[in-house]
Amino acid sequence: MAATRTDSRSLELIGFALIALLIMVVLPLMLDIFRLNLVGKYLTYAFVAVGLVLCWGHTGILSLGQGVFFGLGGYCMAAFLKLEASSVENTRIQSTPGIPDFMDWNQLTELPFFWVPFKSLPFALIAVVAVPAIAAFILGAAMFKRRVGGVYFAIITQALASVLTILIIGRQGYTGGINGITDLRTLLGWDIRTDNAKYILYFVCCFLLLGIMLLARFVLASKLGRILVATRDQEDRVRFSGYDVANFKIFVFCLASAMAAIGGAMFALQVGFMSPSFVGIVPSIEMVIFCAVGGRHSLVGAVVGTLVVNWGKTLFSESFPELWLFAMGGLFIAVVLAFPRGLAGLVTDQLIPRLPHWRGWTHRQPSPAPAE
Amino acid sequence: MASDTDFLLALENVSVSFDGFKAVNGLNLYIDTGELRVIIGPNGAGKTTVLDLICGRTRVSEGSIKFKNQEITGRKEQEIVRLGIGRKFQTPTIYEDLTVFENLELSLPRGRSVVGALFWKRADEVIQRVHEIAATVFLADHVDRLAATLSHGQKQWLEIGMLLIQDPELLMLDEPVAGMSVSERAKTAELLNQIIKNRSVVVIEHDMKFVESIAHRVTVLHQGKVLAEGNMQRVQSDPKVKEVYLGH
Amino acid sequence: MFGEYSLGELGSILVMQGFAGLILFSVFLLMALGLAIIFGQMGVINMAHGEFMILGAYMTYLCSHLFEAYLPSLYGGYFFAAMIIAFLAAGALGLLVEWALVRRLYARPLDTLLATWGLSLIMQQAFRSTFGAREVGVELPQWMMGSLNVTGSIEVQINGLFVMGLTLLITAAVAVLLFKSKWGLQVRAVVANRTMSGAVGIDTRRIDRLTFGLGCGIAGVAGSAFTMIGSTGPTAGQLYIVDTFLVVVFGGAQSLLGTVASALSISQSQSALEFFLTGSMAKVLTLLMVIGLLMLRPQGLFVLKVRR
Amino acid sequence: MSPRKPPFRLATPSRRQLLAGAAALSAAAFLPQRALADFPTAQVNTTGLAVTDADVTVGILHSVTGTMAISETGSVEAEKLAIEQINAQGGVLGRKVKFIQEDGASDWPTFAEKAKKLLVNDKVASVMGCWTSASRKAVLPVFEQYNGMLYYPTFYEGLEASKNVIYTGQEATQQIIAGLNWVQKEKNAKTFYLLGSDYIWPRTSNKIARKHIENFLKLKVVGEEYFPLGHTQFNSVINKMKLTKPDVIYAIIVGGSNVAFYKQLKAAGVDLTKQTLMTISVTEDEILGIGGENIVGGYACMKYFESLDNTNNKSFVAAFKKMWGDNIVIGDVTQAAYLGPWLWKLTVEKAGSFDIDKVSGASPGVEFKGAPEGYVRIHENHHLWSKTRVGRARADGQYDLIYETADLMEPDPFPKGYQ
Repeated sequence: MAATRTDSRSLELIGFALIALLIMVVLPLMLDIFRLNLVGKYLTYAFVAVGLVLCWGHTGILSLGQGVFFGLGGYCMAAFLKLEASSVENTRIQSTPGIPDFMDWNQLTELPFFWVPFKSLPFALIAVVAVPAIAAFILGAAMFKRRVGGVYFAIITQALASVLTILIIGRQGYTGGINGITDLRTLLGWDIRTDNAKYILYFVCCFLLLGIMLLARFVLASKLGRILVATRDQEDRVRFSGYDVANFKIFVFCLASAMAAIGGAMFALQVGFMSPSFVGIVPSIEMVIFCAVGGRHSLVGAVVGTLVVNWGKTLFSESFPELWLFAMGGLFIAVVLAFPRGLAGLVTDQLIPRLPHWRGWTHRQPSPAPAE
Repeated sequence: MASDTDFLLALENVSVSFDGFKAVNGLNLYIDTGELRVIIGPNGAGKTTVLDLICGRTRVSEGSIKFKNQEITGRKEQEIVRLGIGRKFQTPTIYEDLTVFENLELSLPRGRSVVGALFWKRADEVIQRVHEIAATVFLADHVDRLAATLSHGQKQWLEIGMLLIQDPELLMLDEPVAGMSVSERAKTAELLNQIIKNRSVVVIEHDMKFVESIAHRVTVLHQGKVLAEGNMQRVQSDPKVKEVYLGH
Repeated sequence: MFGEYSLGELGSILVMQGFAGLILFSVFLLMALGLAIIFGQMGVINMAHGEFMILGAYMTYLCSHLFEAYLPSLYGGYFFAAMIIAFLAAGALGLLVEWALVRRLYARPLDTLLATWGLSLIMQQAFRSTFGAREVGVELPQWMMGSLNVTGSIEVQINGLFVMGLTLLITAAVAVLLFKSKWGLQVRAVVANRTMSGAVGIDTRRIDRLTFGLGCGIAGVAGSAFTMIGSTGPTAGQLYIVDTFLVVVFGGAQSLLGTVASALSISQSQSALEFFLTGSMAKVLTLLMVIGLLMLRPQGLFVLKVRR
Repeated sequence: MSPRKPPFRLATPSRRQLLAGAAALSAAAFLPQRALADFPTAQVNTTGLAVTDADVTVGILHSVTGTMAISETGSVEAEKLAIEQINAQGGVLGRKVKFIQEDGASDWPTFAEKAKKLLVNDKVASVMGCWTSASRKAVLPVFEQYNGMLYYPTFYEGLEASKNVIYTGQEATQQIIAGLNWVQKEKNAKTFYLLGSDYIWPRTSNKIARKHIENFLKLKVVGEEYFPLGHTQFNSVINKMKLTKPDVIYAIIVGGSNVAFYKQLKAAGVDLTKQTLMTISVTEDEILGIGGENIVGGYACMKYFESLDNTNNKSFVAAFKKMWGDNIVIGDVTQAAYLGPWLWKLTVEKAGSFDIDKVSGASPGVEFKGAPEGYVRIHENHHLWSKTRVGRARADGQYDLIYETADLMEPDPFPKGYQ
């Protein structure tokens, strides 16, 4: 390992600053609002990828069902926006005015009880984080206390993604079904569809993402972060050091899920709808791909990976749609086989050691010496 | 069932079976405070399984294990650790992606809850304690190295250090000198003799020379049962032991 | 619910429903068998399993056209040739994939899962580029269609019987291979202790490769058989993955019997639920039940207790 | 599959395509030819659309990749054919029609993005596109916000009418009611078993069917059941149907499930030449995957079959196969997609302008006499008046026309009494 940990810490700071510069300054200056809105959408996936860095990269828990939490967050947000868009005058033509259009089509004559609280924005915002976190807690507690892990955990989360998709599609009177919750318009009277609003939402999304990265950074830099790494490498030893490993896993899984959920909520705000196609197996695995490509150990890498893969997807599908799946599959295999540390690993392991000045540029800080 | 006991650790009538095979069969074992006990026995005698049973990694099928006269069967590993039992594994089990300092810091018996770990502060006394222990296990000059870069012997020492910093009343070591060079063995023996002063230690070992250099009492296991017990000399002269273990 | 039907009608429906459950069981087992072998050997899930099945299905499609064009007189028997070709094609690809991909990842089972997902994307697009995006219709010989009249009101599907027979045959063959052949002995040795097996002269790499190839080959046969009951298209493999993975994981690694029992219990509960609920709810309930049970028995239902 | 297309292509017809265009010329020769000079650009394009003196740009927005590519390919082909033919006739208001094709990639936000790109960046004069309801729902707010025209080809559940969309396929009541009336009369049906994939279109359609069966025909529904998309095991429901013995199985199953359903039905000994089965989800395209031998005898109720015997259709089928190959079959949606560019052209020429508002306003009443399905006309609610037909599946994958309504069915996307 060429770079020491202190090197990689200062590297991470530099990377963090570069990312902030890129998404807050460079991209808004370079791109028109249409493309920028696209970037905003990609960044919502980066929330999931950052969460995956925590729970997969550092703790070794591979969840193939992060779409579930992304979706729950997105649906909570969309529920509020949809209720606001379904005011009585907007929905005069319905047989029951004042309820969302899809409920009317499904012969619901009043708002289901679990929709009612979503009329309140504070409730909706809390629910965005709380609902997925509670779901993750229940799942995590059941699994990690019983020491389910590895492939088993991956497959079970995948099956859950499948269950939730079937439920959302099947209970369309309550969920909007396969079409999802569409035509979201305003947030407390503020039209979220205008270019202006899209700019503002984009920056809100950036701020939140950077905030979440800082939070993740804080967690990873704390002793808890080291316990997570320790758990990944030697779970038994952590247990024999007196830690309740399951609690730490539950914590990080809930945290990652809450992050995914915030991403989902920002997605609903920026894209203007939410549908089950972001809940299922395929999007869940794609989000793992973003994280893997960027580097599963690196927060900055995860964001870059998300941007690169999505940018590639847009580019490829515009120019060579036939080749897209080949490229995506090939990229994925290449990353797993040749660069398991992803783009971030390429930078720290390959690029940096070759820069002649690097070693003089940062100096290793020794860990604290004992006070005499 | 089991009676009250003055022993630090008491295993009474302990059995465990894996799919019909009795790996440990009606075992009785008593460890005194301050005692260093070496468990020897041929491969498959159930040595490691005994340690697994004590520290809760494997559930006993029947029998009782008491630590400080407190039943510990059925408790979780981390609870047993918190009662004061430390365990070293056969192969060095350390956190390779962390530095020596961090390895030791994590093993310090404080900030073990999620919240405690999240808001953990490296107080001066923590730093001091870590350096102290690092010096004890001959790693004073290596605290900032990634554990992965240590030699095999150093890794074994680090793991012992990680146990020491927990300050357990009972320390269980599974082949602590496996894979060590001659000089490392000598140092390890010295280390063990030093750290057993204020605690009880159970060691599993194959290396007879090493055993002789440290042992107070030796227990010989065979087919999940105690075959012989006593000081090294007595055990070595026991014909039963010679037959199953030392004889060839 | 059933008050208006005569006892005789209900009885024959019960028999047919039991038979439907058995067919479902055979289908699940056939789907899962190849995957289970690989999972047992390497502890990893091959995410491209569904695509290997579809490869087998496309081979069957090609075969039916070849026979139609060149050997019309033997058309009735083309299906047998197709299954052999499907086995060989999927198996050969499996060997190749093991050599190029999987063997480099044995130390990282979760990464194998991801790499094989990448493989599944590539295979899907390859199918699309080769055979077109639309589903292809695989025509079956006449004798395989329709059903047998057991009594006046009880009918059993011929292709259902065929799938059951095939499943029985393949399961038996796998069991014989595993427990009677030298290869099986070596496989079991490698599963039990990889390092030691290597030390005593077993070529573990060869065993891995053969196992992976065999697993993929069986997937190919399964895919071939499923042209009788399902669709053949570039993305059809995805239809099977959740069910297949759950059967295997539910059964637990390292246990052929576990896979059989798991396929049996999942198929029977789904089949029974389907009869009383709608298809959608039956599916959801079955999945949730399996997930719930897995939490109670984390290492799968049928795993022996061993020293870790 | 055709080789990859550059995203931006000037539609210069090849010789082969010219021939195809010529075939359509005869069919559409009666349409009035308008000269460029009569319509200066400044006058016909007041809102800054991509219209020049020489050409006008439209968008094609379908999935070329992903799971929906299977279904949407035919629509893309039909739309390209229609554009070639329109150009061969001299274009629209004397301008050549160019198209920009975007891939929705079977992903609904991608559809919304690409729709926005077509409208905002490319300023296309209209878009032919979408296939699933979900993709249409995703792009609808975009078309309404940026004021574009969408020509949507798929038969769908209704419950929608937008000034920015022309629905060239049938909505649910058009497809369902005539078929049920026919089956009651011709097959003397008394009991029905309703099946569907579990999402909005089958559920809404079955709801309409149930209301019609129970409230208007006064007959009985003996079972109704839904399966997750992609479900492949139907033996249980087949047993239930054997128990309840419905006169008519009414099936709205889609995608890969379809194939499994019909194969298992046949294997279970349900002979569709004896057991009446009616579907509204199986076009000739789907039969390719199911296999004609598995569905022979089943009835489909929709507005178009490739086998329709009229001159419009014969030249359309010939031109289509010339352009895209003899092996291709043409289903209901493909034909409806073909109507899109033509209806747009006719509407623009009626309005004398490319402006979206004028096109939208001029749409009601536009009639297309050259439609392969016969005559169609745009209703006030932007759906099409069209005939409904019942076909019986043949073993070769085509349908025999059994019945067609005497009059055009009125589109009724918000049917009273059916909700």
